Amino acid sequence: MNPLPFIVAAYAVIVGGLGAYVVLLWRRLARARAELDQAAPSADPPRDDG
Amino acid sequence: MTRDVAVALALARKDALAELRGRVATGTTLFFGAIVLLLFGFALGPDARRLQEAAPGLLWLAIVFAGLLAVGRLHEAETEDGALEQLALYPVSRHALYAGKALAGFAAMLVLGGVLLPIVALLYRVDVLAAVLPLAATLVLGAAGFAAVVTCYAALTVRMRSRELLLPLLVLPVVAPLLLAAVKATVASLAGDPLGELGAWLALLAAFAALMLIAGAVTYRFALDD
Amino acid sequence: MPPTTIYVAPPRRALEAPSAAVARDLARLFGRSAALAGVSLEVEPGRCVALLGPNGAGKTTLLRVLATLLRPTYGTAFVDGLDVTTHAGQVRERVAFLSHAAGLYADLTARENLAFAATMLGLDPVDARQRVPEVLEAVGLSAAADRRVAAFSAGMRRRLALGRTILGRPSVVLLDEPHAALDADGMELVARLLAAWREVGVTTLVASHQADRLADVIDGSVTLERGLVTDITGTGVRVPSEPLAVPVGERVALHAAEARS
Amino acid sequence: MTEVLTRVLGWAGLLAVAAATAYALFGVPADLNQGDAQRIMYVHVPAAWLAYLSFGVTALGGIGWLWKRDLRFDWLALAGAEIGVMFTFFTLWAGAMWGRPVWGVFYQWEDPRILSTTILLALYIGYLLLRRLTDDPVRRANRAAVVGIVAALDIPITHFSVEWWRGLHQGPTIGSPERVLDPAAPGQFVLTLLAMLAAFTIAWAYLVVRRYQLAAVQARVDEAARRGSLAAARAAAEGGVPRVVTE
Repeated sequence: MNPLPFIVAAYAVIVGGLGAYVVLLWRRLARARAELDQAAPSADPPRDDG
Repeated sequence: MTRDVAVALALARKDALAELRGRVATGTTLFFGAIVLLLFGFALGPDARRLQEAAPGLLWLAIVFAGLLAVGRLHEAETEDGALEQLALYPVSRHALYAGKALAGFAAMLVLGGVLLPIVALLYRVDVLAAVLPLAATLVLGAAGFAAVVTCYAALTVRMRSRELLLPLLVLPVVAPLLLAAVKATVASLAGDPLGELGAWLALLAAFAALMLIAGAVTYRFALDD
Repeated sequence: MPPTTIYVAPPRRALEAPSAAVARDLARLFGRSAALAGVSLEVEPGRCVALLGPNGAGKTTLLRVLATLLRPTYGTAFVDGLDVTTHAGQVRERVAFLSHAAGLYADLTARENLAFAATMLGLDPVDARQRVPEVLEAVGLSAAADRRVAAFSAGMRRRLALGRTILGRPSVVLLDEPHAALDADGMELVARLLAAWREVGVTTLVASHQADRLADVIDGSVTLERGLVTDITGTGVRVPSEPLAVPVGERVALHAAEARS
Repeated sequence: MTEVLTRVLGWAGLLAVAAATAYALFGVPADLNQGDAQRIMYVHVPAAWLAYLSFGVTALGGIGWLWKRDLRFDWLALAGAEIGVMFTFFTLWAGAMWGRPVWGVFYQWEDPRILSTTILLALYIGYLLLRRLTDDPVRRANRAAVVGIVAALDIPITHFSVEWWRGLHQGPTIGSPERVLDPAAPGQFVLTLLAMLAAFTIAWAYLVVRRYQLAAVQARVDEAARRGSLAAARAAAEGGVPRVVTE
């Protein structure tokens, strides 16, 4: 049996999967950091305008 | 130490008493196990030889499925009237609580195995009488390991809404080696141990039980107290 | 006619710290909602203090934190000077907690339930055999001692659960709505228990939304609203004397000043 | 500083994986027995190694949390489990891709490793599921640590049981994955495998760092939200007059 398709499938999924996971991590990290920037001010004391 | 033993025994005795009086869990899980065995028979077809060959595997699958319900139930019963909370409040070591609960679970597993084994013998025409001793050893070691894992995980999931689903999901992969070893030991027992491998499987079951009992005793307090 | 006095064993250990219970900026969140939003109070040993306030004020949460059942999200809580999160085991040796749920086993009889609790509380088996009937008598359940709890009414369960709190020898008793489901006799029982505990120097903290029921027996009271202390009256309870990491607000300080004067 | 180091690690991982992969695919000659299919081993073995390494991190993170009560250990445990599940899947995938041309089947029940790896995958998917079911950080860390430790203890037992299950008295399967690490194998094969192992391990380290950072930022977001709702609850309880919450 010609192993070529299987070699391609193995490498494509693993290398591609790693790449996809890295991109996913970056995006989740960016979103979480944006959320933090947004949330941090609200944790500060609310202004008392009297 | 003696106090820990007294606490563990009191807890196990309380569970046994409640079970004997209530008969909810025992009766239901035994019936469930029997039904599972019957349905396996249907699924595999009427071929007597095939059923005989599959009997050890089916027996242990039934024990594992029914055992999950039976041992999980011991923790669930504690939540019915907030008893788990009182249990957590007693000034007793968490090791003792774990030992008590695991002991009760072990007893429940023994009853389960003791009833399902004759059912398998009858339904699948397996001669269990010739191999009573090795089968009993397999059952005892398997029950101990199983109770050790499920007791710990039941404390972990008992307060969660999706516990009925989560408990099997977490436990089944963990007990995979136990299932494997118990089935192999049962096969070897029934065949009169022609390859002389029974001892190795029993040793594996014992190692599993010992390791999981230690792990359970150490981590139970983190599973119990949030 | 029930007896007018009730025997309660003195605490196994006398309190060593100057306060029986202390909460400092105690906050507990469930998800995003704050059941306690920063409670600070200090209960003197041997006092009977009421915890008042409407439903959802945080009374139960406060008691559960003190009983080591709930971890505080922020702040600290101490019983007899012991931190409830780091010294939970030692706190449990000193505390008895009556929860909303009775925590009883329905398939066991009243006597078996108490006998089990006695073992778990560390009573000597010989003592337990003597003490269990005494307690059943005290809470008025002698006649029902050998009936299964499954057949009990809510009031009877409550009595049995109350009995469990005098079975051990706690130094601090936390009661969450002890009057719930009780009849007139039962209420009388609670009152006599509270008096007996004070007699032997046990500190009691009673959560209730019926202040009038407790008026005769309590030394002081704390009112919680929406997770904050809004009022402190009488003696035996005050805002902690040491400076706080998070000030609770002048309003509480003001009430505390009133309470002291 | 940390960010610079992390980026360096990321670039190093990328370059190393690219170079080693190119060599494994086009540089090294084909195996005499197994032909080109052998090239799959160069990703299969590193994936398996990193899966085990990840779950080791998860177990150590769990122990660290229970011991030191420092949530950073829990973040590390989470990073290990998530990345470990991915590499376990890669291991199975590469194994299946190798098995089809060499053994003729995708899933070889007689091979102990495939079975124990499948069980491993199930163990840690359960771990990740459990983590999703609570958002209280301490409770989640406690529960996860228990499961992470029990799962790690289960790995060697599973390994032995499955190994024996295949046949207590049977020799190793012909054409098993050890072939590339066989001392008799040509040095070039061994070197290629070692290069792939090193390259993937660098990439793995980068992933762990980033996943840990994500957990750290998310924990801070949660903490900010908790502080926010606490401040809001106080403001509401104080009759609408906002109170200053100081640290």
